[in-house]
Amino acid sequence: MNLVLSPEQQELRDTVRSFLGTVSPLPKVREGYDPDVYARLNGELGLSGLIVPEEYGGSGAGFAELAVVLTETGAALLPGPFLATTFAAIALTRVPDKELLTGIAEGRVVATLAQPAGDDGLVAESADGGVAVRGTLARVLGGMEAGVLLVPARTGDGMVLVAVDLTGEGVTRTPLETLDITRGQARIELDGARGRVLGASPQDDGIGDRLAVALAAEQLGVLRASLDSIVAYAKIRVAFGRYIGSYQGVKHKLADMHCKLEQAESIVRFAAWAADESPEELPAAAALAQAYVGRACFEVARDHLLLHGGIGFTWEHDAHLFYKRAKTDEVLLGPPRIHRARLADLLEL
Amino acid sequence: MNLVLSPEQQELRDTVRSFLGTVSPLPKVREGYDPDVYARLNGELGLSGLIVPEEYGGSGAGFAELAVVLTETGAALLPGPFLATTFAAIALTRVPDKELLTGIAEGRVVATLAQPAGDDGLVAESADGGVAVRGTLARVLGGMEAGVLLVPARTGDGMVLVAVDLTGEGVTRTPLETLDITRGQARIELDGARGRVLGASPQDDGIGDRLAVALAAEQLGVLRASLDSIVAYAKIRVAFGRYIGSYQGVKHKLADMHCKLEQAESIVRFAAWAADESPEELPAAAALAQAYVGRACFEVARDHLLLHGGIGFTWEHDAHLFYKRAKTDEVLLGPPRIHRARLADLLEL
Amino acid sequence: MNLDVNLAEYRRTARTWLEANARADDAQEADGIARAKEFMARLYDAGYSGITWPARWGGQGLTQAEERAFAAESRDFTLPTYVFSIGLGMTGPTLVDRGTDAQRERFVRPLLRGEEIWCQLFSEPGAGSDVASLQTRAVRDGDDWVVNGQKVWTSVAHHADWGLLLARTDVDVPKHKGLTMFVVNMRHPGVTVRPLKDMSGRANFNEIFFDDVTIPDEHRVGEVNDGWSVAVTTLLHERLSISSGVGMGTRRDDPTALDGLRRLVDTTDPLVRDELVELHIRSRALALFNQRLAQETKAGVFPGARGSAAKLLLAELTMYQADLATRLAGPSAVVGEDNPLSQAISLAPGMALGGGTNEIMRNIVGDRVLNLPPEPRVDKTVPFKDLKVGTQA
Amino acid sequence: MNLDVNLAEYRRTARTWLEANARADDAQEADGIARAKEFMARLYDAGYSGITWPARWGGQGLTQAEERAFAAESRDFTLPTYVFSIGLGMTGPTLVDRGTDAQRERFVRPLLRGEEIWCQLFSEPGAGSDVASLQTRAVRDGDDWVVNGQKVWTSVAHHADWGLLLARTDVDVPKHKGLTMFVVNMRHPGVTVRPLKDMSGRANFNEIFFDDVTIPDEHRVGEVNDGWSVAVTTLLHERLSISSGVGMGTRRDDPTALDGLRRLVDTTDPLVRDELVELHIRSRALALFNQRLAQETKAGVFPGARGSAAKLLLAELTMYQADLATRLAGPSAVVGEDNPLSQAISLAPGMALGGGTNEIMRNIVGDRVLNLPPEPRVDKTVPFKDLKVGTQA
Repeated sequence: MNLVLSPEQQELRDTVRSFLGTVSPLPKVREGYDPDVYARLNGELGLSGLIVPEEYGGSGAGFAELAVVLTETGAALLPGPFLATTFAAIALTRVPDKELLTGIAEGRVVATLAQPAGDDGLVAESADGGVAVRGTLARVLGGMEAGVLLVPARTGDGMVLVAVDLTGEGVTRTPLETLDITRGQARIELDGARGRVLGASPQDDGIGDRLAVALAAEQLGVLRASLDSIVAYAKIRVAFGRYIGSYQGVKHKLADMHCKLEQAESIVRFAAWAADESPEELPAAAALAQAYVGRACFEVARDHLLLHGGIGFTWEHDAHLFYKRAKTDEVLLGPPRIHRARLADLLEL
Repeated sequence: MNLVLSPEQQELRDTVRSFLGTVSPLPKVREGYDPDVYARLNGELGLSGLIVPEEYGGSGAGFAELAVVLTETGAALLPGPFLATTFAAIALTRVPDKELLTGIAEGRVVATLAQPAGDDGLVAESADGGVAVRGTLARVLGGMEAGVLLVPARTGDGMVLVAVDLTGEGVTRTPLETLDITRGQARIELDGARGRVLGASPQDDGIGDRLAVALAAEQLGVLRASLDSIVAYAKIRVAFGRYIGSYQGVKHKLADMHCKLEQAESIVRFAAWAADESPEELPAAAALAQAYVGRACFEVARDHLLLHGGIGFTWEHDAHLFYKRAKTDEVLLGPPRIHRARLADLLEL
Repeated sequence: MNLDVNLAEYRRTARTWLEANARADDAQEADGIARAKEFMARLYDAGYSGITWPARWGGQGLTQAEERAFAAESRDFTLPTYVFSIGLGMTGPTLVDRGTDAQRERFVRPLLRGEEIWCQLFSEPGAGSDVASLQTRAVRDGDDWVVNGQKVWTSVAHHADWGLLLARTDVDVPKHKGLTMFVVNMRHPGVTVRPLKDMSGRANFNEIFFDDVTIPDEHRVGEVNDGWSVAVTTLLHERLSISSGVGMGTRRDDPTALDGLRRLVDTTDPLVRDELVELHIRSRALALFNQRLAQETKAGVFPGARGSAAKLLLAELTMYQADLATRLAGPSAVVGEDNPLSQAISLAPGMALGGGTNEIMRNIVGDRVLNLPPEPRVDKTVPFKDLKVGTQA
Repeated sequence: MNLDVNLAEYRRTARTWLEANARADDAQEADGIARAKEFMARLYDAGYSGITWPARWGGQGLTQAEERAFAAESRDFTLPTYVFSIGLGMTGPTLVDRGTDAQRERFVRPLLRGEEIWCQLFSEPGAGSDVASLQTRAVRDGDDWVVNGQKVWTSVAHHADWGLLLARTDVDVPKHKGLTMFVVNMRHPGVTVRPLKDMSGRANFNEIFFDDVTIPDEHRVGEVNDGWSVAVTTLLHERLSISSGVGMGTRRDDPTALDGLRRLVDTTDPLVRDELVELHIRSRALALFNQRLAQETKAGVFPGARGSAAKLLLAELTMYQADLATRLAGPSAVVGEDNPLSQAISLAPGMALGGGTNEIMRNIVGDRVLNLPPEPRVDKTVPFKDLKVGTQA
């Protein structure tokens, strides 16, 4: 098991952090998705192709590297479809599709992945060389930005993963008002939208676990940046003639938050390592990552906001951006209890 | 609803507090049950007859008064069978029995109540004018001190409540090693022990709810005394040249503990009022009392011990007596989740 | 006995008046200023504004008993009195207690009759919990004072005619000793009111900028440099007026309270049920504590600093509820137009940040309820100009 | 490369020695002193005691690599070395770092060979977290010092031949500046060792009383009144020796850990299952953090004050586990002879109270990991005789 970053991974982290600090500082984050920033992220840093195998034009890196990058995009609250496209790439590496993977690696294709729950499933019927897809998706991450939607759909031959062209006919997209103003979701209605079958969509394909790990890496970044922000403020804000960080009421809370950071970081490293190296440990590691890091991230973001005092409650201050991203991420893959239930099953309790 | 003590109730509280402070201070508590103290409690203060109806020689007081008294015996960690006899009296007031109630009111009878769970039930067979009882009770509160055991038993005619003579033949009592060194439990084996049927033992007789309220009142006392003890210490103990109570790390924790005390006290008053005045509110109030006060009591006792620092870990210091009573009380009526499950049912969730 | 009969009669009359004058559609909204003023005038003329205030300055000169009776009857109605709440709850009582007769004569009756709206100007960006470290300056200029500085977190300022302003008049003495209280004309040139958006995107507060604003010395409240003692009076009234609202229970339509939430989530899941049980336990624990405080108050035992425990618990419960509701509801909690759960999680921190942070509340409970030793203070003896304040490295 | 081969060889040899010399029934118990001494002598003679200590004073003069290799192999064995742990982990390294050559010559080899047992005498009833406020006095008397006072929380003192004693030698200077370190003969008349029962009823510690105990000046360690800097050396070694044990995972037979607990409780109840999931989450979170610290240490990045975060979390986890286990098990948890759950709940607070309270750990993390501003200190400049210490009104 490897829980420590290699020198190369540290360099990757520093590069991404410094890049985002320059091209996507927080004042810019408030303006939302900037396709130029996204293009530079993929062009100059090649991030969209990070986990795409080399044979498809990517870097063929592992989850250890992906986690490093997502932690930085999380810390920067990067707007736009980077996480959505990463989710799609994760699904595509499980049902390798040259065209889309190459497009993602080259930064040409912005994609997203939806996992409809229960009866909200889609139906795909054969239609001139592909399929026509019908159904409604209530909430799709990056749904307005993506050109391609990956989604399971029912056919006569069972469940398949289809790639739907969101730019074509039969697609109605409605942007949703979201708690997180830095990253959008959309309602998508498909009424005979053009799609292409990528392969069968097995129940336990490891995609869900990998999404959980990727999201936890982003959450680790949100947690870390929240803590950094309030620690910095505690060193300059004065109350009753003393820096607030000198009061144990603040100091001890920050120490507890640091303990959460240390544990969250350890878990994300472990889960990323498991995704790369230890498939049998991955399911429990992924569920652990969401169960622990998702909660820790919101708690730290919440306390970082509260410890800012009144200014943290204002729209102008950035604290609420982290708080809202943390809450949105916590429920992104479903109510958090599903991860705990999964853990209970995996532990054979 | 009445949540405030009347002047008479305040006087009762002060009397019991001052009495126990004199006759049963903590150094004496370590020596365990003292029948003389128990006799004075019943003789001078008439506490054993407090809730016994006047027609049976008692004071005919309500749960509001009983809660006041039990809070004080809890705060004093009174050893011996006072709670056990109170439990028995609660059961007896539901199946009025002149002889035993009068005996308890007069302080002649020390009794206890057992509620065997699951298959551990007892069997009672007719035998010269009474019943012969067989079976084993793994843990009986005050089992060594009591002369009479009230317990449900199975007969040919269904479940009944029987009074077993613990001083007669066919009874084997073994004192148990208990976490709480201030109050004992015993294993009791009955092999044809003499008993008397008091009446049918209906499933929902309100006894369980009343036990829960009585225990919560004791827990409130343990909680309050724990908090008082650490607050007093925080005012005299110095570290790094300052009283430890001046550090926010301690002060804020004590403030949170005070919040628990305020809420616990409010709940106990409400539950005692419901036991006296509002039978339809009693079940939910009783479950709430155990669910909230039981937990709060242990948490406060735990933190009061920890905040004492190293000295709190020593046998000589009294902190562990409160901590162990709090833990023992928390599980006395079963694993605490049963109270939460009951609440869920009562709330029709 | 006779008193009780009179009180019952008072109560019946009040109810009749309320039924005749309150309107079902009276929302507590700011844009209904004309309606609010018109209602307030009738309320005053009927004798229900300033019930316990001295008759000499325009009040009714009655007792707490009548006030409580009217308040009890009012709970069944929604009265459009929100914009007057600062004046009635804080600045008015301060003027009655500490103003000059001329000030009382000039300001109290129009305030009670709703002819003039008031706001309170204490907090600053650099002085929140620690109000006494404020930096807005008032400099003497003949018979006037000239004010420069910035205030924040000011409710109803955009409607206000007058404000109660705490400003620094001496920087060479310790922070509490160089403050003076004034009544400032909010319509004066140089006063700029700017709405302040909170994290939910709504503007319930304002920032106020003072740029060479002149105040006549006759509008000074209390002695020069004795403003802190006046502010303590105001804050005492603020605490009373907030704590009287505590214990009224949760709003029936709160989507994060148990009754709302149980309709939103899957209660067949035992874990969800147990989370709702926990919510019930915490809500009931606080509600019963608030009811006990209310009963004690009625019996003449005043909560004092114990009210800060109730405020702390309410802040924590509000945050916990919103967090729990969004967790249980899952992805649907954070999208959708005017989603009540999104609004709840956006507004929840406000309860902890308004009226004193949780840390300040714990200090109050520790110092004034448990009588714990105070922290060493570094700010009580230093001249203000040498004191660290606000935000600095 | 060659180094690795040598290390592998070292490791194999060590294992062979351990297999030949460790006994399956070697418990870490105090009454096996004869066996412990006999084992330690063989361990030393085989070259496995003081592996990294300087050869000049009786150590092996090897590197951390050999020490880690031997430690790794030892984990599969139970070695009867408990009574030597204070000497090997704290007092010995202090003498090597700060003792005179005569002291090193006299004490180090017998310590490494297990011929003499050591204890450490810093804490006092009035000086726990704040060790530097201790009150035990050492007064100069010609070539000797005369010691009076009381120490507490002393492990293995009832077996100890020597103790490292921190005492006050000047009360007219601030508390850190009037302390001196000594080696005291625990067999000297006037030294009384009394077992100290902890809340579980067991006596794992002692109280030590000094009544006119004489120490020759040549047994002073470091300069007069420079004892605090020597103590800091000792405490650093203590921290290293504790943190090297952190991360070894929970004992396999711990009844409050998941594997033990799942056999005790009803896992068909979904609420119980979820509690066990929570236990798993917290245990794994800390275990992985400890493993990361260990991997970083191996890679040359030392944990420093971050180890205090691990200690804090371990204390909280220990308390949480024992509390959870007793709650889940219910009434049977708190009765019965040698009930492991009763023992667990009785011992759980010890983890938080030994080696620094949770509050002290949070201070260390806040001050030294997050570099937060320090609290104002009232105890650094006052002469000790004017300082509040211990317990007083």
